[in-house]
Amino acid sequence: HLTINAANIPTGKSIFTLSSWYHDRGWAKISNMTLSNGKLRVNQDGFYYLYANICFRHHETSGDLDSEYLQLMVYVIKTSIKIPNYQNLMKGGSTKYWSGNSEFHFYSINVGGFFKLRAGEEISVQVSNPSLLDPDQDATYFGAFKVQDI
Amino acid sequence: HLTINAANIPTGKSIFTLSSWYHDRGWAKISNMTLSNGKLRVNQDGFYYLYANICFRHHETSGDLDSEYLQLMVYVIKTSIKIPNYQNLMKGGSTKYWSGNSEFHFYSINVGGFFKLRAGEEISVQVSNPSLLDPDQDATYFGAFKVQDI
Amino acid sequence: HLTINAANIPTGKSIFTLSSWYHDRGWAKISNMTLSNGKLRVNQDGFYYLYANICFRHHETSGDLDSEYLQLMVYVIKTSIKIPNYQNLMKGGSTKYWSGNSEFHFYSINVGGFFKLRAGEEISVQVSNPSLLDPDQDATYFGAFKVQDI
Amino acid sequence: VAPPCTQERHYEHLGRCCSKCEPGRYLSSKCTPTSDSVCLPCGPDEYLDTWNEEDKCLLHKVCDAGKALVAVDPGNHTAPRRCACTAGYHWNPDCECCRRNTECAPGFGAEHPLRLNMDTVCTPCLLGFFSDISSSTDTCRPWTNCSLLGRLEAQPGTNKSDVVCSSSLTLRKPPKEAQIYLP
Amino acid sequence: VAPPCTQERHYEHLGRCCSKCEPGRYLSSKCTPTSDSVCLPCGPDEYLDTWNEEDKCLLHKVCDAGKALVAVDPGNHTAPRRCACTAGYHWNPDCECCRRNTECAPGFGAEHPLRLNMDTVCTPCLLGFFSDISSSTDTCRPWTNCSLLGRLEAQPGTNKSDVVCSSSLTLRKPPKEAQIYLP
Repeated sequence: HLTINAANIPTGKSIFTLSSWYHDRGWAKISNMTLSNGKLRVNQDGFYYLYANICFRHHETSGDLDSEYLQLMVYVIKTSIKIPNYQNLMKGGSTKYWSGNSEFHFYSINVGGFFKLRAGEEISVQVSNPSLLDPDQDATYFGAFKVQDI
Repeated sequence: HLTINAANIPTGKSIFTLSSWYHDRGWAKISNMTLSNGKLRVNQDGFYYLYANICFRHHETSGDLDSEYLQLMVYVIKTSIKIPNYQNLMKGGSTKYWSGNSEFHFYSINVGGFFKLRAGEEISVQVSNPSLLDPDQDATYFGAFKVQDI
Repeated sequence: HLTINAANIPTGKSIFTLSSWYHDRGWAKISNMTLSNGKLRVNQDGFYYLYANICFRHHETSGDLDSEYLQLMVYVIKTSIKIPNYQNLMKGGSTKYWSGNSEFHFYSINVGGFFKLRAGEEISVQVSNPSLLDPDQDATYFGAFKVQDI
Repeated sequence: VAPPCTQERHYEHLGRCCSKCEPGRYLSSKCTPTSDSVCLPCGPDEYLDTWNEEDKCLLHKVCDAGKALVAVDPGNHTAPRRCACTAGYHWNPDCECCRRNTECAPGFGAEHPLRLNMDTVCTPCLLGFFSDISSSTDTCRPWTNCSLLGRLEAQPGTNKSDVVCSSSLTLRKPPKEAQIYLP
Repeated sequence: VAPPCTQERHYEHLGRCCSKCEPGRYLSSKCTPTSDSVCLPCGPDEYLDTWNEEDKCLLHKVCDAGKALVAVDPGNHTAPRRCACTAGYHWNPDCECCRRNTECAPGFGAEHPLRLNMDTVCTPCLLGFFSDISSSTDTCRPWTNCSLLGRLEAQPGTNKSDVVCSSSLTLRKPPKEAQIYLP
């Protein structure tokens, strides 16, 4: 269970692979897997349950949004040294209309699924609109736990 | 973990029990359970974690929606030969306003829960507005894994 | 797996810690954990997967909402006798605009995560706008299952 | 003669033919070589409507007023509860929610008897009847009979409007038997 | 001499140097002390585009018409399928969706050739050219050449409007070589 590194939230609105997670403070913890530059690496082959919870928020004090029409998305992806490009495992999100006259907007996405993973494969999380990410540890996190051996 | 059969997405907007899932390609896989006409049958009594992720999308190139007011829902249901009608285990979704002047709309639902299941019982997924289903394997899927024996 | 006690849904719209859950009827069940005034107490140290699904709904026959702008939220929190105040484990939800001219509105939230819990710690669920809670057992529920020992 | 192991009321277990539990009761423990099934009654708000070997009863659904539902049959231990939409609404299976009943436009009337939980059926007003409003409950109304009021018809009725009787009274007394209104 | 255990086409297993599977095939079972890897072909709608030791092929993505996508390369067992947005739309990586192409305002024209799946590139109309519409496809058009029509210029062109030729015919015959239009 890895929680977003609040001190290192990327800016901008284009899709971004989050690379800065806590693994050792608050609810964050890691065992039998390794975290290297934002990627959760599998050490043991097995069937894992993967999950991610992403919260987006905007307060009017942060100024106007570029556009009131947003698409807030999360993509959980798998990369492995053996296969060049990444593969989408899970996606979730919503198009949103965050009108200027409301002072605060909030939206959370949750995805989860059961996947066969091999040692050496890595899981990472891409989001749209990274600057809107809620930095709380109970808001933006992802994780995995092994359920069965292969 | 079963992923939607992209070649066989039903049309129409009334509630539909999805019957066409991949079980053997991409992320889809099945073991110790059987898939028969879209129903995931339990072979061993046990406590299972069930989950479903459903994505709906509409692009203006597909023409106008019948109504801009939608209710996008998923129902995970249980049927068994011994009890005639089905039972709702989990539901999720949202009423939505998808206005004509946006070119693209997207919305995803995720549900999950821990249930006691008996051999012979079957899990299936109903959705509203099936023609709006996103056919990607990372978008629309459902699955189960056994956590404990009874 | 605990489902909302339909006969005891609180009124009002301020954040409320739900205290009335079924643990023994329909899909609700409990083992190796205890339920006391709405709190799910951990009896054995371990790594648990926690999840919650909350549905909100409003029908025009219930009269107008105080405001059409809502923030529908769920907070899964941990309390323990050793630490006075509670800790937020997971949160989810969305700001919503539920316009008066639609007869029915619906929205569901799902959160889930893997947490290390100690005997004596208690999990409970807070929601905003409790009077809008959907009382069906497939709509509003939360639960936990142990995955590994510590 | 061994009791017939009819599937509807019996199940096979350990090579024996044991009795299922009757509606309203669940199978607390299966039969053993020496004893038959143990059945216990369903708890509050639960039911089982068939002979069964279920280890738990089913939970009655909630007729949620917050979704404009009312219980039309509260159900009991052996029969499921049935809900319907409150007056003026009908169950729409697409959204699994209660939708406002359709309003019949002017020139149409709601077919009676109005059926609970079903949408309005609008039928065009027949000759001699009219409806000048949009309503999900009102039927077509007969035209006013001017002669009964001892008046002349100043304007003919349509399916959307009543006849208009002349304001002046005719001197002739209206005939007795014409008192009964058209159906 | 033992074949070189090049990483690209081999892998090490049980201290042996075994051959990976060629593109289009997956590793059904690893090599053993006595036999090399067993490779099997990818199934329908699957591919592997590298020498690999994968136990499953990758699934081709769906060029989902419901997201305005069309397949520009169907792909095969050894090459991934490639999709692009249908005409008039371009792939926007922010939303991973097809966005309407930008329309060039009056005074600007769409640069040709229009590139599939890419947004319009609008360039200002050069002197002698104009565009009086918003369009994601039209280029700037040259001003009408009044003298060619044997007319006089009543109003000069701008980048947003054509020249306006006088209605009356001039008596002089237009010079021959002026026939060719400006580029």
